[in-house]
Amino acid sequence: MNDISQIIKETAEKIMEDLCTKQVVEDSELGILPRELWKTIVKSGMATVGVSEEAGGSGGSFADALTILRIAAKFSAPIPIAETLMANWVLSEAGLPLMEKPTTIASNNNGNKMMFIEISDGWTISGSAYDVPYARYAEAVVVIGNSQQGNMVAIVNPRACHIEHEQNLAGEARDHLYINNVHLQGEAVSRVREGNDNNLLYRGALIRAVQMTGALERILELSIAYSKERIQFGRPIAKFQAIQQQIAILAGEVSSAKTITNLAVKSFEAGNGEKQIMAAKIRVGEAASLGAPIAHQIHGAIGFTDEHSLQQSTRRLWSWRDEFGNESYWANKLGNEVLNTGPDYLWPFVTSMNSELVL
Amino acid sequence: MNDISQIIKETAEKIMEDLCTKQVVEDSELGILPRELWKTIVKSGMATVGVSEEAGGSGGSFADALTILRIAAKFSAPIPIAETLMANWVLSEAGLPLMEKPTTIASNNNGNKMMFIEISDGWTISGSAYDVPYARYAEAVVVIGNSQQGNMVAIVNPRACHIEHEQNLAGEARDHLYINNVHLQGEAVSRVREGNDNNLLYRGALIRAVQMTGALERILELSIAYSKERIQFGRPIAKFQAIQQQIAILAGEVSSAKTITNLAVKSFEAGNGEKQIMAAKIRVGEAASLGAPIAHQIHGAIGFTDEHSLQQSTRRLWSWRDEFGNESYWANKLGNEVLNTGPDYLWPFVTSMNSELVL
Amino acid sequence: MELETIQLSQKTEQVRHQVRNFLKEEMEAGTFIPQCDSWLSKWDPEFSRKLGQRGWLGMTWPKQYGGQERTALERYVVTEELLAFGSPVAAHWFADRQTGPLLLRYGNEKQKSEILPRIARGEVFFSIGLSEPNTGSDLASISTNARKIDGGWLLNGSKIWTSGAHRSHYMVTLCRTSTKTDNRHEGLSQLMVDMSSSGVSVRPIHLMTGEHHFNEVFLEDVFVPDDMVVGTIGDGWKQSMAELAFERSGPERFLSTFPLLVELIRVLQQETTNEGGFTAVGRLVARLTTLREMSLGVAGLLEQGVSPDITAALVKDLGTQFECQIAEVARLLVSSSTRVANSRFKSLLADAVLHSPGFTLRGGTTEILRGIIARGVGIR
Amino acid sequence: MELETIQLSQKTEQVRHQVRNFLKEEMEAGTFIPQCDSWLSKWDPEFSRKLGQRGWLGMTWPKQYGGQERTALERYVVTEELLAFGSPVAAHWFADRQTGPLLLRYGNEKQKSEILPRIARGEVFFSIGLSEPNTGSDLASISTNARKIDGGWLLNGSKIWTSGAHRSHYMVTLCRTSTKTDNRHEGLSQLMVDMSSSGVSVRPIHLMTGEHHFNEVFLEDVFVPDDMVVGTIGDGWKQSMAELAFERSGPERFLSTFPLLVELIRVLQQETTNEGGFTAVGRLVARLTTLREMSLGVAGLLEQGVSPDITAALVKDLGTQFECQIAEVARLLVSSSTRVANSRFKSLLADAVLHSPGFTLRGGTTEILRGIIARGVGIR
Repeated sequence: MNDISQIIKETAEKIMEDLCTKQVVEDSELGILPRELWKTIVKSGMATVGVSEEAGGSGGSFADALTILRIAAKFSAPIPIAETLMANWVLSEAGLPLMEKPTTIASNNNGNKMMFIEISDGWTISGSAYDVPYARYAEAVVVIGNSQQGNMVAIVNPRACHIEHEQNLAGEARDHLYINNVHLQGEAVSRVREGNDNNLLYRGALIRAVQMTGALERILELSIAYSKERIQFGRPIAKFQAIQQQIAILAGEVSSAKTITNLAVKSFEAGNGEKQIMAAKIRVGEAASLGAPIAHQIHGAIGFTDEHSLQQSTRRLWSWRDEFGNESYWANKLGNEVLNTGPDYLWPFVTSMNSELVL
Repeated sequence: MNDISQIIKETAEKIMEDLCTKQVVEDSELGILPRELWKTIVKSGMATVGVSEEAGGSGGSFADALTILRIAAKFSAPIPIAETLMANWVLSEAGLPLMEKPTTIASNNNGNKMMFIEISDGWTISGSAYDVPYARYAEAVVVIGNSQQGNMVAIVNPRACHIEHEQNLAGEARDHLYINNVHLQGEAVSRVREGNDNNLLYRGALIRAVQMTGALERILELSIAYSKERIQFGRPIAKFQAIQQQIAILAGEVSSAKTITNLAVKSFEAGNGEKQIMAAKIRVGEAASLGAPIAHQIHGAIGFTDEHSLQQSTRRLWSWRDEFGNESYWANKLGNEVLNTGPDYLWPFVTSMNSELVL
Repeated sequence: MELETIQLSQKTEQVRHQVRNFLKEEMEAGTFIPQCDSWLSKWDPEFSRKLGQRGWLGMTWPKQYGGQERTALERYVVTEELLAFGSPVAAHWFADRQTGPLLLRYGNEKQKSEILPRIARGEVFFSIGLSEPNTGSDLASISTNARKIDGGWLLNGSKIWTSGAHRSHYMVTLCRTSTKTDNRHEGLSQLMVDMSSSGVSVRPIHLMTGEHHFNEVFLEDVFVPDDMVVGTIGDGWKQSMAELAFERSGPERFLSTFPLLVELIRVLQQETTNEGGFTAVGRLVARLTTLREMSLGVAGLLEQGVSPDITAALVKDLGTQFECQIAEVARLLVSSSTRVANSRFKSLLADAVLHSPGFTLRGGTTEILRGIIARGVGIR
Repeated sequence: MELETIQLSQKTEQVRHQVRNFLKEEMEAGTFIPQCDSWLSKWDPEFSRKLGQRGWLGMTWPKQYGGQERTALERYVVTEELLAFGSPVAAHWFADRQTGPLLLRYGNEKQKSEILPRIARGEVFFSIGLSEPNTGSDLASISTNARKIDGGWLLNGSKIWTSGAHRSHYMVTLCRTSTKTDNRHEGLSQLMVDMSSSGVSVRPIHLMTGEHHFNEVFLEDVFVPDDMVVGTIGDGWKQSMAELAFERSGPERFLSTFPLLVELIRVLQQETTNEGGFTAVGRLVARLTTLREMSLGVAGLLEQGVSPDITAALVKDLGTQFECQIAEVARLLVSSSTRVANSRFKSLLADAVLHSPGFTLRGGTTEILRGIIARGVGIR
């Protein structure tokens, strides 16, 4: 990890520790977006990491941006930092201005339909998108959709959209967004550079894998701490072999998640991460599905009440594992690829997983 | 359990304890069929339980016959008692003479092909059958196959067949049997009464579920005993919580196997057991797949050597779970039936499982 | 640990039919929508009273105390129908399942004649005051205590995880009535606290779903008259343990997420062929059938007066895992990338997932249950 | 517990290519057929010598001792290729993996200069004498002992589960060289026993498959000269533990059943669409990729001189379960009712199933490993 990366990491940790308390996360479920946390994040330049300074960003690598997301997720940060970062990558690739306001993305993934139609004095956009993260709080929506000229991207004002409030299991806003003939000037619309729907799906999957890894780190820390504090039958429950064995299993899952996510991040950075992202979303999803129940079992009843922060992390894990494709979805895709590759090339397929990296 | 059932059970246990030692099972893998065990079983009438005395059998119910099989399986008895019993049920239903010699069955299940052709002075039979239990030791083969007149059954002399030796993971003979134009008199061939290929598949599945239940009882007993004897770190391993938790899981699997098998037996006896047999083969197969590794983990290395009898039971579990349809095969069938029944009839489907029984 | 296969009598199946028809009618009338975990979550006094009117509460109790003198298996069938339909049974749940049998066995005549009929009519609801903030699985470590005074007891302390305490009329409270000795199970007693007594206050504990079912109950100098002592002073541990064994093997230990399974099948039916789906559903149904048979077997033994602790623990251990498994299978079968038209499925799945951590904790954690099983097979 | 992602150098990938080509040629020439668990089961001195000739044994050792001074990652790559192809590597396995590094670290000059080059040529094979009939996981309880006599030690006792003892030349033997004290880890030493010495006898232990790999070795007044003591008298425990940590995280902890996975894919390819099969295979490959990354990460740390005990234990715990999982997935995907034309699949599956109980026992049981992990995260 180079110096800049180290600074970004430490800064993010400091900001989250200071400003992303249990209370802040709780309040977010009541509809309060933590403006101070957002402002601090933006002021530190973190909303545009991964976009070069020449392009108006803060510099740093995609990996640095993902480190920020992992840390934010570890603290269950209830802000659209992932969406804003992703939006800025798309915008910078399309040559559009970057965003520092809370931003979200609506694309053609996941059965959505977004249509751009060129008219005499610009474009109109129409369509609907489901489960759009933080749409109700966003001050800009980056819309990606089809047109006769190929995939297009534009920034749309959310006030021009109809938004229905929905949420995931963690109470994070996942709104339905409807756009009806929004008119934009020609220069506000740009062609999506090489990127396509699929690309966004992979990026989304990678981001959720990274976030889950952060949340998994958190539940392991909480479980270890709780097992040392909680006294039962006259001693800390950490002294019971059954608890030790469970925590060991949890540690294995967390370690697995970290490892495969790191591989996917490095591969993505090298422009080559499709199969690694599939593997990461599958394996991290499995870690979430196996790990969250263990953490709850260790914590007892307190863990699933609003009095303990464990549930802020586990509910995110349960939500994120299903967003941008669950384990089955990606396993089916990866399995298909493996079967097409064939038995005699299975091993080369596996060893190729870490053969093109940026380190 | 009535008096006769109780006597049959106790007799079977006594015979197995006396004559079915670890050595006898070991020797069977070297090609030695325990003749004395067989003779004693026959002399006690156990080869024809489930066939009425009027029809030349020993009386007793199908359930009694299955009790014998469960006990025999608990002792890993290396004799074709299951096959002979099943053969006798088929023969008695077809009005053919019963067998007291070691007998096996070759039918059209499992991709086999058996064909009966009527000729002027009787019938000719041709075909092949794979994985025929104990074929090399059998003194009679009950062959069931198609003809233009429907499904037919006949007793064929194994010396008229070509037999290739094969075996399952437990070293039990599962031979390939080829019949080439064997000629039989008209009266030696009979129509299969109501019974059909499917019926045999269900019977076979039930028998294997019953046998697995016996083997599961055995591995639980062995594991409990071993955990109390084996000293590690100065105390019996049964005192370690990790071992206790594992044995509790094993006990749960064994108890589940017993319960669902009992249901299937009772339902079968009532002439109504198809879905119960499906459930039993699935659930007992799961118990075998989960239970056998636990028993081995508790026993340590000694358990998978020929010096300990554990492996005689676990290898049978691993074999039997795959014979007459593994968990996937039956789960697919049962799931199909459930989906055809539809969501609103799922609960009635479940409660109907024990609604027609003979107790 | 071998259970007899239970055959339900014609009469019992008739009861099932009546309940099933009643539930279908209520559902069609919009009285309730099937819910996961309804025995914890869906509190509907009106519904409980309807059940009482039909004689489906306190079914096995003597008629003189408002019961119907039906068999334990008849009660079993009523219970499983109510749960399979995900009906709102939380209000009367603990009173019918636990407190009634407790009072029948240990209660004094006044308690039996005054309270049991009201439970059976679905008018009086109970909470169970066992856990305390520092006890967890180590129940014998409780410190809530009662001091003898003239005409009764003065109760101080607090209870936690008391389901429905904010809406129930009484709480059976385990407390210490003499100072701790080396034998921690001695000196405990059960007192029945009228929740309207002065000195009782209830603090809500919100679940991560935002729901309010659990509470912390504070007891400050609460007066409990002598005739509200349950059973014998000093026998509280024994009495409570008997009560707990009763609650381990019922159908609520494997049916909490059954309504989701029903909806899963509805969704799968609409999909094109899904071989993986068939197999997964087949496995679940095989498992469910097995659990139900085990649970029925235990009910049969209870009917004969046998208390099969180990098998009951097995049912709960396997059953609560099964409840979680339904949720996991459901979410993996219904691809997250396909829009699920069925919003009932989505909401049942959410409930199942968010309630699942409770399944393997309430009524004895997995670890504790496995310890009981290990002791039962002679290795502990 | 965060591992760096390892990027293998071009040079390392070249080594992989050489090994892969060699293995393909050998396979085509019929030298071997891929086998599950070949590092325990397939003993082929001729094959080991071929590897030695190509410089693929003792790769990381100094040239003066017959090594190639290659990196740990280069050795890693060779090892994983050998295992992925299921090649017959049992003969040299323990000598190359364990004994060599042990001697390099603790051996005297004579041992290093005489024995290491012969290991590297694939000429000398070793067994490991650790377990005894009554030790199991409790290694420190061993009772094999050596008494000091003129010019050496007189060894008495027995060792069990010694793989290949009937065919190997030496056995590194952990024994007690002074009487037991309260600290059971004191007074242990490692002696190198020439298997042709008088007083050494070997009793075969047959596996349930009928195979003979394991043995019990009896030692009756076996003379071991002073110069065959490994390291320091009394340091045997420390030396052995270092050796064990080395063996936990290699690719042999997750590739033992890889040849079955290859064959499973061949079978599935021939079937009509099998959605369940795709998903199951995808999951296995994701898991395999993760395990390999973890294992590589540990290898990277070892290269830097760090000994990551916890992560190594994690790799072995997860890896050996994965080896079992391949077998379970394979048998469930390939329906038992359809005749499998592919007899290779059948035989690989049989091997995988019957060898699987050993995977989670050898080199530290699951329970022991999880204890190590728990200690590593600070709760034990």
